[in-house]
Amino acid sequence: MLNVFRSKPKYATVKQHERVEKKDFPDNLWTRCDCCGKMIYNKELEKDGFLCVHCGHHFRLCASQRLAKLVEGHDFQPFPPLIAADPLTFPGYPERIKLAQEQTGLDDAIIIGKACVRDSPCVLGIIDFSFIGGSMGSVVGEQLVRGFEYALEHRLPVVIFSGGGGGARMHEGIFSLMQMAKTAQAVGRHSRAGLLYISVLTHPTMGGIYASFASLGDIILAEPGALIGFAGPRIVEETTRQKLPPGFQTAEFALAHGMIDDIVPRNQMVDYVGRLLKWHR
Amino acid sequence: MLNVFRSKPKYATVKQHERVEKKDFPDNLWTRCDCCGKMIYNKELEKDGFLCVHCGHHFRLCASQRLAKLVEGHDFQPFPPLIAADPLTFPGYPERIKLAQEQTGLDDAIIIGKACVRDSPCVLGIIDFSFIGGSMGSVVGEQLVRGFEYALEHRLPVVIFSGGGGGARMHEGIFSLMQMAKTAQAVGRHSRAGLLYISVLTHPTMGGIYASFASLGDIILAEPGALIGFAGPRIVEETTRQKLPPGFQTAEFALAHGMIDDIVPRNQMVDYVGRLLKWHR
Amino acid sequence: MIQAFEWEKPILELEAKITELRQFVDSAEMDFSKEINTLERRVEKLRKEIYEKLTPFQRVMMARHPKRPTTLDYIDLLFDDFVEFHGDRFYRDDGAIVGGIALFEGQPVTVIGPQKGRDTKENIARNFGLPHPEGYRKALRLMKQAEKFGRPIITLIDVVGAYPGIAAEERGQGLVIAECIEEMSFLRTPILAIITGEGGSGGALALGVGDRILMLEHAWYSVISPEMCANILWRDSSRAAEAAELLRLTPTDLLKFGIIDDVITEPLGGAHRDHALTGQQMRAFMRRYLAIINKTPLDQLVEQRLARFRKIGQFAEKQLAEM
Amino acid sequence: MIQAFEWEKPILELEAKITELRQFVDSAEMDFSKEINTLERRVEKLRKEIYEKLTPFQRVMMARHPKRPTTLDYIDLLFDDFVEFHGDRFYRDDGAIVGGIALFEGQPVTVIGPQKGRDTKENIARNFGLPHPEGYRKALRLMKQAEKFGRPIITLIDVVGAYPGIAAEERGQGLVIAECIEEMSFLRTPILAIITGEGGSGGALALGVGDRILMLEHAWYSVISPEMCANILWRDSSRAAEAAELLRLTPTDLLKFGIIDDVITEPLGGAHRDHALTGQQMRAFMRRYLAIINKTPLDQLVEQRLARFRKIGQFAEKQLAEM
Ligand SMILES: [Zn+2]
Ligand SMILES: [Zn+2]
Repeated sequence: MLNVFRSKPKYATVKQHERVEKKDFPDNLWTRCDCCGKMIYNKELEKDGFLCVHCGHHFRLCASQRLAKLVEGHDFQPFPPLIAADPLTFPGYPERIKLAQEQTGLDDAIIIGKACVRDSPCVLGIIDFSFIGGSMGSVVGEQLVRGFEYALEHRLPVVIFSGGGGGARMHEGIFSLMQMAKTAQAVGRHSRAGLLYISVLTHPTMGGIYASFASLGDIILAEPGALIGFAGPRIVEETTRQKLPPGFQTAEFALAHGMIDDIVPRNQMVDYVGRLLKWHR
Repeated sequence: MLNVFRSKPKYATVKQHERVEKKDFPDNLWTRCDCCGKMIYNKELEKDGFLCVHCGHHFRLCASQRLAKLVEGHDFQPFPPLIAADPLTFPGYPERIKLAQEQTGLDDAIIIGKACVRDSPCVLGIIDFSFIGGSMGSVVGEQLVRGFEYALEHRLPVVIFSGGGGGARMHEGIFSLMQMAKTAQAVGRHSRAGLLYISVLTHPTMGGIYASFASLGDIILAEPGALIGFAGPRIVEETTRQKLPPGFQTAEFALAHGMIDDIVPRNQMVDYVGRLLKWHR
Repeated sequence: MIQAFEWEKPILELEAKITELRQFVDSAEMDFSKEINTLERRVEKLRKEIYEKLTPFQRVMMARHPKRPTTLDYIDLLFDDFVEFHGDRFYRDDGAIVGGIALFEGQPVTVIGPQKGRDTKENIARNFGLPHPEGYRKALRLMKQAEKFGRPIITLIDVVGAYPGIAAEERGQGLVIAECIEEMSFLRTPILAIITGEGGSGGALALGVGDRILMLEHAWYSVISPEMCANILWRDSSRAAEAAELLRLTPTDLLKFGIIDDVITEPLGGAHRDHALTGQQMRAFMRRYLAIINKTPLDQLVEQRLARFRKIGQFAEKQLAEM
Repeated sequence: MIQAFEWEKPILELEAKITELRQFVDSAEMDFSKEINTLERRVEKLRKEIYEKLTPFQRVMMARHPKRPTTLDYIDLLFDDFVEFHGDRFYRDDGAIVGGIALFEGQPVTVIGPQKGRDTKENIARNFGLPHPEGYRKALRLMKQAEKFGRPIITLIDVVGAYPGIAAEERGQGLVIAECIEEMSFLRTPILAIITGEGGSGGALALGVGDRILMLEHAWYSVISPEMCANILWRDSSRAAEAAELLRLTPTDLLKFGIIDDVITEPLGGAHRDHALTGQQMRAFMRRYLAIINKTPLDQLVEQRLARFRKIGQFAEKQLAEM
C-alpha cells in the first residue's frame, strides 16, 4: 500500500517569536537558517522549495515562487489584474500601494488564475505576504470572488494558499471588513454547488483572512510552523496578561485543537493537493 | 413587559448522590423533603406539582401526575397500548414486565398521545421512571416513533418529557439499542418537515434515552436538579478514578456547558411550554 | 466610570441650574417660568450645537457610554415578551452573547446580540461583552432555529470585537466567525441587523450579515477599533481620536458608502439620556424595515442579501497600457 | 497481555510440535512427511472443533485479542491509498477515532473508525480506543464531507463504548451520539458499516447506521458490554460469560434478528492469526455490498435505510379484552 502520508517526516515546531526575518548572506551563496542557525547552500534551499535541509524550517515564499512549485511548468492563466482604489482617502495609502507594487512586481497581494495541478484543472490563488502583509482590501476580495465565480461557472475546484498577516487592510476601513463577507459568500455559493475548495494556510494566516474564506475549506491544510489564528499573539498577550503557551497559534496547535485537517510539509504539498484534486474529479 | 422567565426563582442545586428516594411519612399527611429535610404538608406538596415549598426540590413525578399538570383538565387521547415481547427470551423479563405493570398500572414506561397544552394541540409523551427505570425497549421506541409519525402526518409539534434511568432496557439487548436509531430517525423526519419538538429532561435522563431522541429537541429544557448525562456517575467515577465535580451531570451543569436551552421549574413548565407552542403555531 | 463627557458638561451645568431654579420656585412660590423657559431654550440650542458637531471619536465614546442601553435593555424596550435560550450544544453557554425568541408587535422573532455587563459583577460574568467562539456558535444555532421556523432574525450588535484570548483561539475564534458570516448569508429567513453601539470588526460582522442593516446615530462600525488603528499607525493608542477620523466609522459615512441602509436617530444627547424614547424610535424603524423584508420572497431575499455584499469594494481595472 | 486463550492451547501445542518435527527433518534429512501430514490433519480438525463451538464470551474475547487488526490495520489491508484527516473544527483532534479518504479498488471512499492503540504508548494517545465527543464530531464532519462529494462511507467499528469520563460528559457525549445517529440516517450517500471487533452500545451505533451492516465472525454488538450487564444483574462483573450468553450478541444471533446483513468469515482461529487473509475476505464482501448500494438511487437508499430501522422491535398490540 502506497501511503506517503501516514508517516510524516519530523519537522521542528517553530516558535513564532524566535523567527527572525533578517538573513545572513555570507557570500550570496549561503543562507543561515532562522530556525536552527545552520548554513544552507542557496541552490539547495531553492531546489527544496525554501526548506531548511537541516531542520525542515519553512522559509517564507513569495507567491510566484510558490506558484512555480505548484504548477510544475504547466500553464497558469491569471485573471485580469485589478488595482486598489483609495475609498477612504486614507493618508499615505496610494503611496503605500505604489511602493508595494514596485517592491514586489505584483498589482496587489494576490496571484489568482486558472491552473493545472498534477493534471487537475483548478482555480489557484496565492496570497503574498510581502504586499502590505498580504492584507485583504477590495482588490484581494474581488479577485478571490472572481476566482470562486469562475470556478463555479466551470465547475472547477479552488485551491487557495492564504498567508495574510493581520488580514485586514486598515487603509480601506469598512471596505476591507466587508471583503470577509464577500469572500465567505463566494465560497458558500461554490460549496453549495457541491464543488471542492482546498484551503492551505501558510505563515501567517491571521485576522480577517483566517476569519473568512481561509477557514471555509472543505479540506484545510497548513504548512508546518505556520502562524494561524484570529487575534495576533501580541494582542492576546496584552489583553489577557497571560504568558502564551508554547507553540500557541502554530499549525501544530491548530491541528491538535481540531481546526485543520492536516499539516503538509512544502515538499509534499503538490503531491498531496494533486491527489486530493484527482480524487474529487 | 411581561417577563416571567428572566428572573428565575432560586432553587437549590441538588447533589444527586445525596438524594434518597426513601420518604418519611409520619402520619400520611406530611412528607420530609429529601433535599432540605424539612416537613411538607402533603396537600401542599401535591398542589405545587411535588415541589418542596421550602427549598424548591423537585420530587419525582409519575407520568399520570405529570400529565394532569400539563393538560390542565383538557382531553388527552392516548395511542393504542403496546405490550413488551421478550425477543431474547431473557430470564425473568416477562415477570419483570408483569410486576411493573401491576405496580404502576402502566403498559410500559411511556404515556403518549394527542394533547392540548394551553390550547395548543400537540403530541405529548411522558416517560415514567417507575416502570423498569423508564428504560427504552421496543414498546417505548415504537410508541415514540408512532407519536412523531402522527405529529408529522397532522403537522403537530411534539413535546416529550424524558426521565429514563439507564436508558437502555438490557433485557431486550440489541433491540433496545436499535430504538435509539429508530427514535432519532423519527425525530429527524419530523424535524425535516419543519415541525417543532420540545424535549424536556426530567430526573434522570441518561444513557440511550439521552443519547437519542431526548437530545434532539429544537428546544431542550430541563427541570432543576435533574440528572442528565450519557454514562452514569458511578461508571464515570469507576472508569476515571476521579472525584466527580460538585453538581456533575445536573441540569445546571448541562446548562453551563451549553447542552440545554433553559432550566424551568416545574410550576412554570406549562406556562413556558404553552408559550413556546403558541409561538410556533 | 465616566458618567458625563467633557463636552456634555456645559449642558449638564445648565440643566442643573434649571432644576435648582425649579426647586426654588416650588419652595418660594415665586414665578420664574419666563426665566426657566429662556434657560430651557438655551440648553436645547446648546445640545443641538454640541451634538451636531460631535467628532467621530466623540461618537465612539457615546457608543461606549456606561449608561447606554445594553442588548438586554433593548430587548426590554423593543419586545413584548422574551424567552432566553442558552448554550451552543458543544461546550458552554457564553454570557457575552444573549439570544432567544421575542415578540415584536405580536410576531415571534429570534433576537440575538452581544451583551455587555451593566455593573462590574455582570461584566465579569459576561467577559465585558467580548464573546468566545461558543457565543457565536450559540448565535448560529439560534439563527438556524429561526430559519427552520421561518422566524425573522433581529441582531442587536454592540461589541468591540471577538475576545482575543488563549482559550478563544484554542476553540477556533477565527473559524467560527467565518462560519457565522457564511451561514448567515444563506439563511432563508429575513434578517434585520442593527448596530446599536460598537461595531468592532469580525466580531460584529459575524452577526451583521443582514437584509437590512441599520445603525443608531451614535454607533460606530469599523474594521478595527480607533485605538488599535492608532497603535498600528503611530504605536500610540492615545491618538485614537485621529484614527477615528481616518477610519470613517460613523453612520453618516457608512450610509454614504452603502454599507448600511439607515440611521436611527437617538434622543438628543444620546440613547443613554432617554432609554424609553430610544426604544420608541427604534421600534418605528424596525417596523418599517421588517415589513419590507417579511414580505420579500425568500429566494429573492437571499439573492439580494448576497448581491448587496457582492458589490462592496472599490478598485480599478488595470489599464492595458500599464500591463 | 494475553497472546493465546485457554481454548487455543491444544492447537498451539500441536502446531509447535509440527514445527519442531519440520526443523528436525531439515537438520536430520529424514522423511517424516507422513507423520507431519497426520498431525496437520489433526490440528485442522481440532481447530474446526474448537472454533465452531466457541461460546459467546469466547467470541467477545476473540474480538478483544491484542493481535487482532485495528482500524488503521484494516485500512492498510483494505485500501490502496489513504489520507487521514484530523479534527472536529470545534475543540480537538481525537485520536480515538480516525478517518479520511481512501481508495477502495480505484474508488475514493470516506473511511472512519474508532482506533485502539497497538501498544501502551499508542493506547494512551488514543485513550484505549474510547472516543470523546470530538471524535464523533470529527466522524460526523467527515461523513458530511463524503455526502457533499457523493463518496460512499465505510465505517469500521471496534469500540467498547464512548468514553465515560468527566470531560466527555461536559462536552456532550450523549448529545453528539444522538446527532451522529440522526444525521447519518439521512445522509444522501451510500454507507457500509462493518463491525470488525467490539460493537459496544451507543458508541458503536453512532457509526453504525449503514445501508448494509456487516460483522466479522468474531465481532460482537450489544446494548451493553457483558461485564456491565453482569454487574447490573448480579453485581458481579466476573460473571460476564453468563451475561454474554443472555445478550445474544454474536453475529449469528444478530443475523437471525435482522440487525445485520451478513457475516464475514475470518481465517480459522480468528483475524489475528492471518491479517492478510482477513483483509482479502473482507474485500470480497465489501466489493459485493458496495456494488449494490453504489447503484441504488439516493432517495431510495435513504428510504430503505430508514425503513430498515423503523421495523426493528418486538412487541404486541394490547388485546382489547385486556384493556
Ligand atoms: Zn534549519
Ligand atoms: Zn426541601
